[in-house]
Amino acid sequence: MALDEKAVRERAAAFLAGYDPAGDRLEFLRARFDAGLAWVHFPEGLGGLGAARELQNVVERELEGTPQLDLGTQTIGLGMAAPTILTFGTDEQRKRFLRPLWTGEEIWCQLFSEPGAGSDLATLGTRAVRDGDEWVVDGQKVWTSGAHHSRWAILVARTDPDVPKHRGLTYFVCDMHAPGVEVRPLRQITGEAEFNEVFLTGVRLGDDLRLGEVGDGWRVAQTTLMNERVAIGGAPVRRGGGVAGLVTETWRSRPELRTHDLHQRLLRLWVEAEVTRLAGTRLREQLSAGQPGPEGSGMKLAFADLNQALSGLDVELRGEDGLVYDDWTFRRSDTVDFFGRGPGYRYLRAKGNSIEGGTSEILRNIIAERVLGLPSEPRVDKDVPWKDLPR
Amino acid sequence: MALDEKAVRERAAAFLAGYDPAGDRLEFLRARFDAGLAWVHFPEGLGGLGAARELQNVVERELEGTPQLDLGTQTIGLGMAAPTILTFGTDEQRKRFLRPLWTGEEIWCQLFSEPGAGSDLATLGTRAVRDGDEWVVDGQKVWTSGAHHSRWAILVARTDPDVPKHRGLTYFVCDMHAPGVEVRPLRQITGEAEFNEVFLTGVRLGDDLRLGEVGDGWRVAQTTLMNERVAIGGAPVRRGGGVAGLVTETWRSRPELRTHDLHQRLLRLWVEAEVTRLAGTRLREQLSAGQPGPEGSGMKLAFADLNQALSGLDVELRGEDGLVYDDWTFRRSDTVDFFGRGPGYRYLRAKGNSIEGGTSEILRNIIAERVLGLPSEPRVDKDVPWKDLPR
Amino acid sequence: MTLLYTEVEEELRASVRDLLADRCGADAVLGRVESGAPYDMGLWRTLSRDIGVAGLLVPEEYGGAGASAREVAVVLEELGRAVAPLPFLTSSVLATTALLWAGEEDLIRELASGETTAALAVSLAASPYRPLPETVTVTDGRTLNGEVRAVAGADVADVLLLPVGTALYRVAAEDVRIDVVPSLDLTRPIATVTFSGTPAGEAIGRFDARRVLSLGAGLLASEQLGVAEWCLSTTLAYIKERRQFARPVGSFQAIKHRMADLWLDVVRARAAARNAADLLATDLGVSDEGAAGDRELAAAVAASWCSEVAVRVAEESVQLHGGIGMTWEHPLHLYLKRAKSTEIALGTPGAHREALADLADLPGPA
Amino acid sequence: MTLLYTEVEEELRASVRDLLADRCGADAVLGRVESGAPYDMGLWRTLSRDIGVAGLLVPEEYGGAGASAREVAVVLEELGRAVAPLPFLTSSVLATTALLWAGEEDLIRELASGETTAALAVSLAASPYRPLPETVTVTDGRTLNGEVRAVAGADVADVLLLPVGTALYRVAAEDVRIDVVPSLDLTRPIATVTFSGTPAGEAIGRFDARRVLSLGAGLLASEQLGVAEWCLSTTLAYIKERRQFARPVGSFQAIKHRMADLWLDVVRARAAARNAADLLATDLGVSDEGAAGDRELAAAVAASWCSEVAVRVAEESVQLHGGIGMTWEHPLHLYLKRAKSTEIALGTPGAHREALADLADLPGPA
Repeated sequence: MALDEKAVRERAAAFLAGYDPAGDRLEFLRARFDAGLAWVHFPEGLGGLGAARELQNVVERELEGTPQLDLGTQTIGLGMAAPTILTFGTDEQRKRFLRPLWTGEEIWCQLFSEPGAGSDLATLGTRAVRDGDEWVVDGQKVWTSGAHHSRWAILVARTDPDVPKHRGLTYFVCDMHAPGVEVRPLRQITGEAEFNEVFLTGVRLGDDLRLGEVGDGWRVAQTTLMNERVAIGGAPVRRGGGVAGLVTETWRSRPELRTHDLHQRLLRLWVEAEVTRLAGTRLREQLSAGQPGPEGSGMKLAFADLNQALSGLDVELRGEDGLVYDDWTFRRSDTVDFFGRGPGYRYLRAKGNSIEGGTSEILRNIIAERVLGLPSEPRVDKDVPWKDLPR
Repeated sequence: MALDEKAVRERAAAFLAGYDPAGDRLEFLRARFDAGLAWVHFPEGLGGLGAARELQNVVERELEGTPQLDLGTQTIGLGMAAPTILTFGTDEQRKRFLRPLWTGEEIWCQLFSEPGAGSDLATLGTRAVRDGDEWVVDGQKVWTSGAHHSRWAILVARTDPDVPKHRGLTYFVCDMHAPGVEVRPLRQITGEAEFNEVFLTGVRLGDDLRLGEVGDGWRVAQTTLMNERVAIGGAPVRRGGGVAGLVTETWRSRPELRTHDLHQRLLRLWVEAEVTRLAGTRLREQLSAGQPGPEGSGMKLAFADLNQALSGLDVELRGEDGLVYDDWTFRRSDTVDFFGRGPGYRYLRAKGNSIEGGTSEILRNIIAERVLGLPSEPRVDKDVPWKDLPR
Repeated sequence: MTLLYTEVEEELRASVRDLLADRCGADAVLGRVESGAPYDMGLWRTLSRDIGVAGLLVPEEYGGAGASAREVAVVLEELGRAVAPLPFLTSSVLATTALLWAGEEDLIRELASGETTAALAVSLAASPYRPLPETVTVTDGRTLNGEVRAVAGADVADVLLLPVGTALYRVAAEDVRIDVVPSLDLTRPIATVTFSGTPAGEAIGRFDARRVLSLGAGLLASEQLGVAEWCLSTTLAYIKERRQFARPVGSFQAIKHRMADLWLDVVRARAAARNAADLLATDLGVSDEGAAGDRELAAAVAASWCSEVAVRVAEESVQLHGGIGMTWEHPLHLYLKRAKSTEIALGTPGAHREALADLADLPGPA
Repeated sequence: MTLLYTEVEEELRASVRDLLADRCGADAVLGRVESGAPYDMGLWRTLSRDIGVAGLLVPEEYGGAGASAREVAVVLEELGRAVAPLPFLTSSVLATTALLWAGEEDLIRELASGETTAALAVSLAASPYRPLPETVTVTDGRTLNGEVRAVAGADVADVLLLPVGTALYRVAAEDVRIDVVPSLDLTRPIATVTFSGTPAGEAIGRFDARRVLSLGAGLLASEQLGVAEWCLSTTLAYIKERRQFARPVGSFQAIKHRMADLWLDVVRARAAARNAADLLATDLGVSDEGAAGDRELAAAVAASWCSEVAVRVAEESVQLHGGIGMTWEHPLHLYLKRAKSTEIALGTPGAHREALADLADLPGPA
C-alpha cells in the first residue's frame, strides 16, 4: 500500500532529524535522495517512495529552508531526462544517472533540434551507426542550452534511414566529454548566447548508453517532450503578476506616460492576463483532481501571445526610454531570466516564447487535432523512407 | 483604327441629337445600344464601337441625364453574363442575348453555387445529360439573386462525371421559363429573402443554349467569376464615406454615447477605412495606367473585414438603441442595400460580405498562391474522376 | 473555492440540459420567435416545478433552494447553450436579488415557485458603473409617470420592480403599458414600459443599482459562455462533416488554427465565468466593502471577456458555416443575435474594462 | 496628384537600391553596428555626391535638387529596406526642412552637398502633438545649458540645430557633449546631447515643431514601408524554400493566410505612405491653413498605419523564420529593432490616431 500524507510527512521529519541541513550541501542532497525524498512518486531506491505525486508538496513544505536544487541549470535534467530515464532506462542506467542528476552533480542538456529539423523533429538527420558494442554519431544539433557545462545529454539520432522518418530513430544518453563533441555558443537577437550549437563528429557511445529499443527513439522522445510542455507555462502566477505586473508597475509609477490609447490597450491586456491566469489555476485544479484535461496545451500558447503583446506595449509606452537597450555585450548566459533585465530585452526575448518548446503553430495543430478532434491534413511524409524525403 | 476620345464624343453627341431622351425609355435604350454606345469596347453591332474600354466614361458623361439602366436588377446580366457571352458565345447567341440584356428587357441570374459546392464550385453535381439536340438538366442551385424575375440564367452543369471535376463541366444559358424550373425564396438571417434556391427537374435546354465547348465549362466560368470579383469592392469611396461614414455620423451627432473605449476603436477603424480607401484609389490608378496589379484580390477581403468590424461597432456604440431591430418581416428584396436600413440589419448583412462572391478564405488562398507565389497545398481531388471523389 | 464544477452542479446541469433538449430544441425556438409568444412559459413552469430553478437563489426559509450564484451560473450556461426564451435572468436573478437585498419576503416566495414572474424595470443596456437614467418620476400622490425603454422580460412579468433613485417600487403589470419592440435578440425581446399615473404604493425597500447590475453582469458571463460553447461545438461538428475540395473543411490548417484560438478563448471564458460565479456566491448575505471590490473585479473581468468571446465565436461560426450560416433556417443566427445583444446588456465589454481603472488600480490619463 | 510612382521616382529608387546593394548589404550592416562607427559616412558621401540625396529637398538655387517629399519618400523606402545606417532622415529631412522654414541659406547649401551633416537636437520620441519639453535654457549672456536625450544622428553631425521655444539655434558639434547610449535600434543609435555654457549666438530663425515633426512622421512612414517590404519578401523567399514535414513551410494554409493578411496590410501601407508623401510635397513653400490640415491628416494616417504594419510584419517574420530568426547572425533582428524603435519615433501610432480626433472631426468623450 502506498504511503499516505501522514506517512510521508513523518519520513521527511525523520530525515530532517537525522541530517543537519546546515552541513555540507551536497551531502545533504545525496542523503535526501537516498531517503526517497527527491521525487516521492519515483520508486524506492531511485530517489522516491512510490507515493502519489502530489505528496511531493508535503515534502517540500517540511524541508523548507534546507539546501535546494539549482533549478536554473537542472531544468533539462529534472524535467526531461529524469522521467525518460525512469520510464525507458535499464536498472543500471537508472542507478547510474538519477542520483547525480537530481543532486546537480551532473548537469544535463538536450540534443534534439537540428538546423533542418525544428517543428518537424522526426526528420532529423544526425546519424548513429552501430560499430560492435558502440555507436558512432555524426551530425549537428542546435538550441542546446547549458551544453558547455553539461556532463550528459539526451540525444535522438537516426539509426535507420531506409524506413519512414518516425521509425528509424534511436534515443541515447550522450557523453558530453567524449571526443568529437564540440560546443559553440549561439548568439541571439538579445545579444547574449543562451543556447549552443553542438557538433558531433565521430562521437563513440557505448550501447549501454542507449535508452529504449533501437528504432524506438520517437516514442521515447514523446515522453521527454510531453514532460517539457507540462513544465512550460505551468507555474502559478498571482493576480497582476508576471509580465503584466511589470507593465502595470511602470504604469502606476509614471502617470506622465499615460494616454487613452495606451490605457485601453493596457486594460485589454490586463483582462487577458487575468483570464489566462484563472485558466491556469483551473487547469492545476483539474490536474490535482485527477482530470488531466486538454487545457494544458493551450496555456503555453496563451502565455507566449500575452508576453509578446505585453512586452511590446511596455517598450512603446515608455517612449524615449523605450529607445534604449540595457546592454548588447555578447556573453553566455547560464539561465534565462524573463523578468530581470530591461524592457527591450524582455521584448526581444519574448519572441522566443512562441518558438522554443514547440512553436505556436505546432501547438495549434496539436489543439486542433488532439483536443478538438479535427482531421489531420493530407500527409506526404508518412510512408516514405526518410532517405527519399524531398529536402 | 480604333476610335479616339473625340470620335466617341462625337458619336454620342450625334446620337443624342437624333433621339429624344424624354421619349420612351426602352426605345431610347435600344437605340443607344444600336448606336454602339452601350459598351464602347464591345464590337460594332453588339452594342459597341470596338473602342478602348475607358472611353465608356466619355459616353456616360455625354449621356448624363438620359434614361439609365436599372443597375440593381441588371447586375448579373451586365457584370457577368455579358462578358461571358461576348467571349464564348456564337454569333447567334450574341445577337440574341446582348441587346435585351443591356436594355433590361431580359433580366439574368446566375446558377452556379450548390448546397454541396460553395467554395469548391468545381465539385458541383447538377447533371446535364445529352438527349439528341437537347440537354436534360437535373439538380439544385442556391444563392441565386433575382431568380424569380429572371428570363435567363447562366448555368454550369456536369456533363461528364467520369473525368476529374474541373474537366467534366459545361456552361449553358438556362431558360428560366422552361418547365421544371422552380424558384423558392431563401430567407436570410436579416429576415428577408434576397436570394433563392432554384430546383431544376428535367429541364430541357436546346444545344444552342450551350456557351463554349462541352467539357469547357470551368474555363468559361472563370471568365464570369473574374468579372464578378472586379465588380465587388471596386467602386470609389470618398474619405469618411461608406460604412465608416454612417458610424462617424452617429458618433458626431450623439456625444452622450462616447466613451474612451469606443473612441479608440473608432479611430483605429477610421484609419483602416482610410488606408483601404487609398489602396482602392491607387488600384484604380494602376488599372487606368495599364498596370493591372494584383491588389484587386485584396480589396474585397479588406472591405468585408472592415464592414463587419464597423457595423459591429455601430450596434455596440448605440447601446440601448443597438438592442432594437427595424423589421423582421419576411419579404423578398429585389436588390441589396448595404446602407439603407438600421444598424442591426447592416451588422447582419455584412456577415455575408466575406462569403458571397468568394469567401475570404478562398481570397486568401488566391492572394497567397497567385500574388505571393506560395506553393499550393497537397491536392487530393485533382486527378480523381468526379464520381469517385469522397463526399 | 474552486473553479471546477461540483458534482451537485453537474447534476443540476444534466437535469436542465435534458429538459431543454426535450422541450427547447432549435426548431422549437425558431418557431416561437415569430409567434406572438416568444417566451415559453409552459417550459418555464416545468423547469421551476421539477428542477426548482426559479427559486435557486431564494433561501429555503422562503421556499427556495438556498443555492448560490454558482448554481445560477450553471443554469445560465445551459440556457445560453439553448438560447432558451425563458425569464430566468430577468425574474430569478435580477428581480430576485433586488428583492432579497431590499428585504422583501412575500413576493420572493411567489417568485421562488415560478408561479409569479417579475422583471426589473431597468433598461437591459444599463451599466453598473453609471447612474440609472431617471425617466420615471414619483409624484407626491404616489403615482408613477414616465417610461423605461429596453426592458427584458417585461412582457411575461406579472410584477414590475421599478427603481426610482435608491427606492424600489412594486407595480402590477396590468397597471402599466408594455410595448414589445422588434429586438435584435429574437430570444430575449425587449419592451418599453410606460407608467402614466400608475399607483406606486410604499417603496418596498432600498435598491443598490451598482450591486444588482454588477452581479447580473458577472452571471450573464456564464450565459455568454454557454452561447460560445454551443457555437464552438456546433461549428466543430459541421466542419468535420462538410467537405470541400474532397477534404473535410476542418482539415484545412487555416481553419484548424482559428478553431484552436477560439477554443483557447472559450477555455479562458470558462475560468473567468467560474471565478465570477464563485466570488458572487458569497454575496447573498450582507455585503462587506473589501470583498465587494473583489466581486466587482471578477464580474467585470468575466463580463468583458465572455461577451467578446461569445460574439467572436458566433461570428466565426457564421463564417465557417459558409452560406448555410447565413440562412434563417439554421439556428446559428439566434446565437449570433443573442451574443451581440448581450454584449450591450448590463455594461458593454468596454464599460467593464474601464471600470478596472479603479477596481484593479490601473488609472487612466489625468 | 498620383499614388503611383513616377518614372523619375523609379529611376531614383533604382540608383539608390543599386548602390545600397553594393555597399550596404546585411553583413556589412551587421558588422558595423557593434563597431565604434555604426554610421557609414563613406557611403553617405557617395550617395550625396553621386545621387544627390542629401540635397533632394533643397531648392536648386541653393545647390540642391529641388525635388519634393515624394522623392524623399522613395529614398526612405530604400533606406528602410536596407536598414541603412545613414543620416538621411536626421540631416536631409528633419534638419533641412527646419532650416528651409527658418529661412536659413548658408548651412542649407552645405547640407545639400552632403559635406556637412546636421541634426535637430530634439528627442526622436518627440510627438508633433505635444509641446517639446524645455530641457535646455538660454541665459541672457547667450549661452545654452541643459541636455536633450534620445537625439538621433547627433554622433555624426557637424552641426546641431536646437529649438528653444519657437527659436532655432545653431551649435557646432564640438561645443557640446554627445554621449551615445546603447540603443534598441542598432542601425539608428541615439545619443544624449549636453549643453553646458555652450555659446548660442543669435537664433537663426523660427521653428514650428508641429510642422517639422508632422512632416517627419509622414515621411518616416515610407521608411517603415521599406522595412515591412523587406521583411515580407525575405520571409516569402524563406518559406518557399524551407521544408518541414516534407513540404515547403509556405504551403501550409495557416501560414499562407497570415502572409495574405500581411500583404494586404503592406498594400495599404504603400497607399497611405504615397498619399502622405504626395500631400507633403506641396508643403515646401508657404504653409496655408486649410491644406495644412489635410497634410497633417495624411501624415497621421500614414504614420500610425505604417508603423504598426512594420512592427507586425517584422514580428511575424521572426516567428515564421523559426529559430533562425532568433539568431544574431540573421539580419532580421535589425529590422525588428528598427521597426519597433521607429514606432516610438515622432509620435507613436496611438498619438497619431488620437490627433485624428481633431484632424478628422472624431471628437472623444467630454
